Amino acid sequence: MEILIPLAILPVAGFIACYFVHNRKAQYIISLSAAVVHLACSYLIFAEIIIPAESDLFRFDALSRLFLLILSHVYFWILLVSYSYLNRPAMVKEEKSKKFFFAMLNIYLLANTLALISNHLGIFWVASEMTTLSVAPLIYYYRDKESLEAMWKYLFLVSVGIAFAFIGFLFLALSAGKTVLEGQQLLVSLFTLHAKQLNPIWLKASFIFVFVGLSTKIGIAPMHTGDIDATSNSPSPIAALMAGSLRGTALLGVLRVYQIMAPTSTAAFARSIMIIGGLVSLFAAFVFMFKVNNYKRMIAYSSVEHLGLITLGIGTGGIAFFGAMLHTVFNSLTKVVLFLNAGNIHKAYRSREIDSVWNVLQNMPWTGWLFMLGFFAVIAMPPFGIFFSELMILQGLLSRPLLLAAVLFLLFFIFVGMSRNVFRMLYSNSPNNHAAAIDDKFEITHFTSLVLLILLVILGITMPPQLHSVITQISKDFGILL
Amino acid sequence: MALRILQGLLPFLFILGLSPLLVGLINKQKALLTGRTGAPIWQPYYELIRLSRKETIYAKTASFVSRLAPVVVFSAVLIAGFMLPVGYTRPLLSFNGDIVVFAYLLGLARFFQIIGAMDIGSSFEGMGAAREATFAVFAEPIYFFTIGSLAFVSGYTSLYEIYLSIRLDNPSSLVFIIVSSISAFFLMVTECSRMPVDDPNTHLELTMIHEVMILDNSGVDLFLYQYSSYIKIMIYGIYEVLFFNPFGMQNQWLGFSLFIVLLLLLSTIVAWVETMIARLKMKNVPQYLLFATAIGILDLLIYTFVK
Amino acid sequence: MDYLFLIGCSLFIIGAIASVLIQPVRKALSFFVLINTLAAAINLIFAIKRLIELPQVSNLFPVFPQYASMFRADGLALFFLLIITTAAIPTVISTYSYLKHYIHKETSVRVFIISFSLLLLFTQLLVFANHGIVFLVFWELMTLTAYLGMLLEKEKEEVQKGSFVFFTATHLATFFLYIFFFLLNDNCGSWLFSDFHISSASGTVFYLVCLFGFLGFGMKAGFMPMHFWLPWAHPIAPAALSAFLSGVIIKTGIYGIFRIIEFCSPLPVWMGLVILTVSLFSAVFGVWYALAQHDIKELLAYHSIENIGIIGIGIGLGVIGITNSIQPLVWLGFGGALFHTFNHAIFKSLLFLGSGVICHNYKTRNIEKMGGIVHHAPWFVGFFLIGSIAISGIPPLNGFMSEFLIFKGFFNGAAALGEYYPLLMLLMTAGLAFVGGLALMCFTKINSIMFLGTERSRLDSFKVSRTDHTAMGILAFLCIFFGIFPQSILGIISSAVTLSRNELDMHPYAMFTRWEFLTVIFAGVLLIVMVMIIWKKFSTKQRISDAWGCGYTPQTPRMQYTASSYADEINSIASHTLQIKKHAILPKTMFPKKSNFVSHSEDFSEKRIAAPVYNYIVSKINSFDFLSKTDIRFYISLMLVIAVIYSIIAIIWP
Amino acid sequence: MENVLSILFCLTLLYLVITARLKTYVGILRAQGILLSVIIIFPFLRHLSVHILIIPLMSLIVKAVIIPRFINKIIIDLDVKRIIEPNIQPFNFLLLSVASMSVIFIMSHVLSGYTPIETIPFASAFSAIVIGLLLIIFREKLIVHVVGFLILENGIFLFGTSIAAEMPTIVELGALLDILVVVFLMGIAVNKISSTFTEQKVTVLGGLKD
Repeated sequence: MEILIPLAILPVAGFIACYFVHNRKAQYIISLSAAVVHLACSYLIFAEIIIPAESDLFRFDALSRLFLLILSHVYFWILLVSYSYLNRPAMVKEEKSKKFFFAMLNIYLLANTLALISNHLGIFWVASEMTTLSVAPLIYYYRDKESLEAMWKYLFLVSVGIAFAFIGFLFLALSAGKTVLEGQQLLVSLFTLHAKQLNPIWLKASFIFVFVGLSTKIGIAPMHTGDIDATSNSPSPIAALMAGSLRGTALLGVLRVYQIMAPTSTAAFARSIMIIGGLVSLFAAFVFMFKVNNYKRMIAYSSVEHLGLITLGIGTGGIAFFGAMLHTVFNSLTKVVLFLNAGNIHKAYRSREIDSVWNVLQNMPWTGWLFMLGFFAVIAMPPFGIFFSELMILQGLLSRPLLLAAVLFLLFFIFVGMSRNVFRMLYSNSPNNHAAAIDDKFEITHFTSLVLLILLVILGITMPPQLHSVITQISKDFGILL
Repeated sequence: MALRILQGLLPFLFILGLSPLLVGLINKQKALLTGRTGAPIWQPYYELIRLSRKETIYAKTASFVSRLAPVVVFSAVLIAGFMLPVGYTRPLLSFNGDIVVFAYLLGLARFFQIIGAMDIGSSFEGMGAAREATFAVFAEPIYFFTIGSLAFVSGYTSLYEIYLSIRLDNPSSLVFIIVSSISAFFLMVTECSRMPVDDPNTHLELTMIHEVMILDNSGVDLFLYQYSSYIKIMIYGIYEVLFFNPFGMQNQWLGFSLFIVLLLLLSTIVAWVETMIARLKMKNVPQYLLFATAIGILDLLIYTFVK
Repeated sequence: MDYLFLIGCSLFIIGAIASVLIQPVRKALSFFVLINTLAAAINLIFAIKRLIELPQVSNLFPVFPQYASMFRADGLALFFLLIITTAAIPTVISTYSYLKHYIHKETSVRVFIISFSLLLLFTQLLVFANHGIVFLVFWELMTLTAYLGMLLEKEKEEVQKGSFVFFTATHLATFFLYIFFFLLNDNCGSWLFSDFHISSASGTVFYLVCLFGFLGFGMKAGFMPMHFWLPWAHPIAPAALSAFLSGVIIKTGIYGIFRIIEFCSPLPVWMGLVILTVSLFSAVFGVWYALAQHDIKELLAYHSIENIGIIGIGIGLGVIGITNSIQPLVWLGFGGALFHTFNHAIFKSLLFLGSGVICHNYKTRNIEKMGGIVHHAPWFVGFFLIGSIAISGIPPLNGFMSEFLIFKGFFNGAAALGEYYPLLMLLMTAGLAFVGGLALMCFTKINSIMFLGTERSRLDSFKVSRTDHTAMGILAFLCIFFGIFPQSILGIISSAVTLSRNELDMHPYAMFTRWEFLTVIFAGVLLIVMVMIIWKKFSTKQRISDAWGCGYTPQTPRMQYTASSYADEINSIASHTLQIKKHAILPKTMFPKKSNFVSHSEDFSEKRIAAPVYNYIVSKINSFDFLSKTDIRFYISLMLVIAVIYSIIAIIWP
Repeated sequence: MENVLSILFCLTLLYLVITARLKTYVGILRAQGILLSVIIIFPFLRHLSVHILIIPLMSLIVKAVIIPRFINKIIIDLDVKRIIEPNIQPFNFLLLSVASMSVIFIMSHVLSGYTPIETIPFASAFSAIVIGLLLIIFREKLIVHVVGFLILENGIFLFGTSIAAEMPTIVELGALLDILVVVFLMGIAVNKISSTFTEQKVTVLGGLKD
């Protein structure tokens, strides 16, 4: 339990401190230190240097460890850049929301951590509801019409979704009727142990509800809309945070239930549902890539695409599952790069419309090139990691030729649509031929993106043994032998 | 070996020496057929000598290309002449696949003649060059349909051996030979720019092909051009004639004399055709050539299925 | 000595890094040129050395034994390394003067330098890849770096569009290759090329593998009708890049096709016939389209399609040879194809570099506006002329030699196979001759219109830098050299074919004809030319005067024959199939007014296949507008609906 | 006894469907809160202890006191029109809800054959969920959406008790807290919206689209 001190108690302390301290720099330092400690711990746990004691409320199996690392990693980088982000000249309205920025981030960290390490689905539920609550005010950062609408939609939709998920969990409890688990707590470890005895009907029902409910948070079409609005209207660090870690947290919930179902006869059903979900989200991304005229929304759709691929991979199983796990890692890192640079572009051009952004490559070289590289990374160009993970997923799909064909078709046209938009931003000539006077110094966001891109390359080319072993462990937990 | 080389050189000398005579013959016979006395058969020699003496005039717009072109044309045609077996003496240059080299050497000549013509930038010569190039596109396949088809059925790829392989005992091959010689005749007419494709002695620029291309050449250049055109006629004449000479391989001398006779006969035919047939419209020439090609294909079909 | 290649590769990387660090950019440029030339030279030596001493496949990077299995240096790879490096050296040299024009755009130049040196590196590593994933990685990296290189003039609309088309088309090709490699891996249970073997015994999979392989690589190589991206990509790329693009990169497609033949052996005969047909189709229509172009680079791009077609014909012959196990035919086919690949790399780079120089002096690519360059830069024109002769397959230059091999292949195949093959082969021969004729016409056209005659549009000075002369000179020399001494490379080609087919030594087949005769002939031609030139110089007196105007006052530039009118003679024959559009204002009245004639062609596979499909899909997308509702109640009801649907699935689930 | 309460619960739902006044909504919320907290006391009646009473008390306070008051406050502050104009015929809405309720009852009866569930609480919980959603789908006022969401939550709460899924106290409290905060946030949002936009209807929230 003492492991919770750095992971959970520290953020709480951070929250309280940030709540009372009003100096922004102090807030920043406090939260940053919390984040650093958190990162360190989660890495130590990940590398199994610390092996925390399992309790029945919290567990640190491979899955949690992986997602925990992703979370604290993304969180750390976001926190790093957010100070300079807050110091940017802004409207008066924003100043109000800046007060609670770091406090809310601390809550966010706490909530996500709890959700990730929870072994009790009830706790998971409470925590993930908490993540929504913590992120909602941050979405409302700009305090304008759009962000208000986005916040409302996100809050409402996700709350309803999470309520659905809760119904799903209750069904899970229901499925334990007439078995040794009768009247037991909703402990994942326990349920996985006796999964064979669970009642298949309720299992299916619970999976449906959990999947549909959490889809609002993961961004699986057609429940992706609230997510899109939120990510596209929140400030870019928050958007990056959501795309990078929040979606992962929600995905974990689905994975937990799937983990319980994996050994049972209903696994096939769950898998096909996930494949359908993934395909639908790919399709949605494909459709909207051509409609979208707002680059932040475009990036959001690209993460809909990638989460779709991930669920598809999980559903397919085999090597694809492995690929999907890898994909979650790479995708979250890439999204951070993209959103941060998109934020810079937004700052410079004061618009989110693709048409009103032009010749970024010329006007702001650093941001432009980093954005371009991030884009290459996200469309699975080597040597960036996503290429390899996507290759694995596609390879796994080989057993379902038609599905593979469909996926490749969608992927190709998503690629076309996205690259068309991105290139138009990057080097279309200015509508009214005057060069923009934009200063684009090398700042911390660029540093972050650079580091993350290098990290992506390194992870992609030299698969670190810890990562490999952890993912293999996960696949073993899900009964997939590679 | 020395004898071999000597033997190889003879036909070369034959081509070099007698090609103007062949042209002279043709013109003479043409004149007779049209009821004129006509120039003496040695006329081409006189003209060549005259040209070689004259001074060479270059246009202001001419570049090194038009200085280079006639030379290249001449030498290419000359070397091509090395490969033909004149009356079944083994040519000096005879090896596997020389039929391709033969065709492409003439291609080299054509290339330089065209750019030489375009060098001046005169619209007339452009006209001629365009036509030359266009017709060449259709002429090339004909070559492969005639001699090439022989090569395919005989399995040899050297002109000498191909001609040696001709037997007239088999009736189907007789048909084969005759038909392909017809399209070969078309080819000759085109390549040497005679009637009905081109009129060697018209003097309206708009209607000429070969003559208009050398409009701006004079003196030595013109000499080279004329000479190489004579050689070309000779070459194609031989190329045509050798189809009908079964006796070559039995008896050297009989073969040779028959070869001469056939050559004379060919000159008569050319003359006769030129008097009888009017020039084609320029835009009909491709059809005419395609017709020749079609004959070639038909011919090969016949042979393949009769065999 | 085995470290040679490693050194070369590391030099490329050093060049890339240094070009970022070195200030000012001008220095960086010179450094880049030097070091990359050096590196390419080293790798060239490596390739030749390996090819001559017929190595067994051995470790390429002695320092990293763990990657030993990832790379493989077999004959084919080595030969392609030879091609790449041969083309690389002059192109790199020429970039020096080319980039001088852009030196004010520092970032763009640096980016170009980096991406170009990386492109060189990745292309070389690609051909050595022995592992499916590694191959794909380098394949994509090659595309990526080439794409980045194209962005040198990214402010131009056409560059943006063209590079985009290139990017997407190659990505599509890559998707086909994904499936290709997945299937192979699935079947052979390994990613290593050396383990890839699949025979028609394994049924449908075999044909699928072939299909996707040919789709992927064929698209890269630019076989018709998958060529539509080529005329987009080549014109807009910087000269050096488009030289490399069309000289080498599309050849990686050919490399891939050789690999397919290696993996899927034996290919059925009909496949060989299909390859032959498609290739002939590409050759004929490629050159015919080229004839209709007036944009010099686009024209050259279409010529690449033609030459790819010729190479394909060779490959087809080889395949037929394999299936009927006729070694001479295999040798002639593959040897011819490889030789032509090599030659094309040489003369196409030469021509593209030349076009680059021209485009810089005239600020246009439209040949109708040029003319009379020969009076400014005779040497330059001479080099370009040599390239043109070579590409038209006319002796005594290398282009003819490779076509000669293929011709021999026809005759040989016909003789060896009998039955109806003579007929087929004859048709092929005639077709190839036809292509030759068209090529001749096309290149006489561009040479005459661009260089000869008088200037159509005013041109004060035509600057050709020393480096350009060097680069083009090297290439021109190679054209002549391999034309007159083909023996010098035939041995290497034999060993390439041998190594790649792991069969007995094929040297004897190199001797199927007396090459010395060819040498004699061409030497003879040159000799006579020399002699006569000298004779002309000294014997006769010369005079300069006006051109023969036949009745009217001397020439004006506008009187000259234009490219459109030159090509019209033949294009009018095929104007329907090629979609050639003519716009003519012809003089009608007795006193003619302003009259002109222009013609241009539309590419069928772009206008009839690619664009319609794309537009159809994009238009279909608009029928999903109902998805983009904004009302939250719609979302929630959607959620309910989805839940219900899933439950229904659950209920009917077996 | 539980069944009786559950039936009462269903009646509140039906009343919810037919009514058209916001005040009534708040009243119904309060009533449901009381009902639920009574329901969850029942299992504990046998062995009563302070420790066990925490949850029912908390839920009573939250569901029956704080939340209704809060919503009332919002309604008064923003003086929302008291009458809600439905965009579906009240009769059809009633029909729809009754139909879905009956379907749910039948379904749960069928299901109870396989698995140990008390039909009536189960069914009524589910109909609460469904009617909550229907309320959200067929009403325009945002405040009504909030109410609908609360009804949904109540349904889940009842559901949880009906299948006797024990949650640790901490989780239960957490859940209550979450709901409270959600409603709080939603209230603030509605406030903001009414100050930013012309009226508090979902129809005004149409700014974000592609």
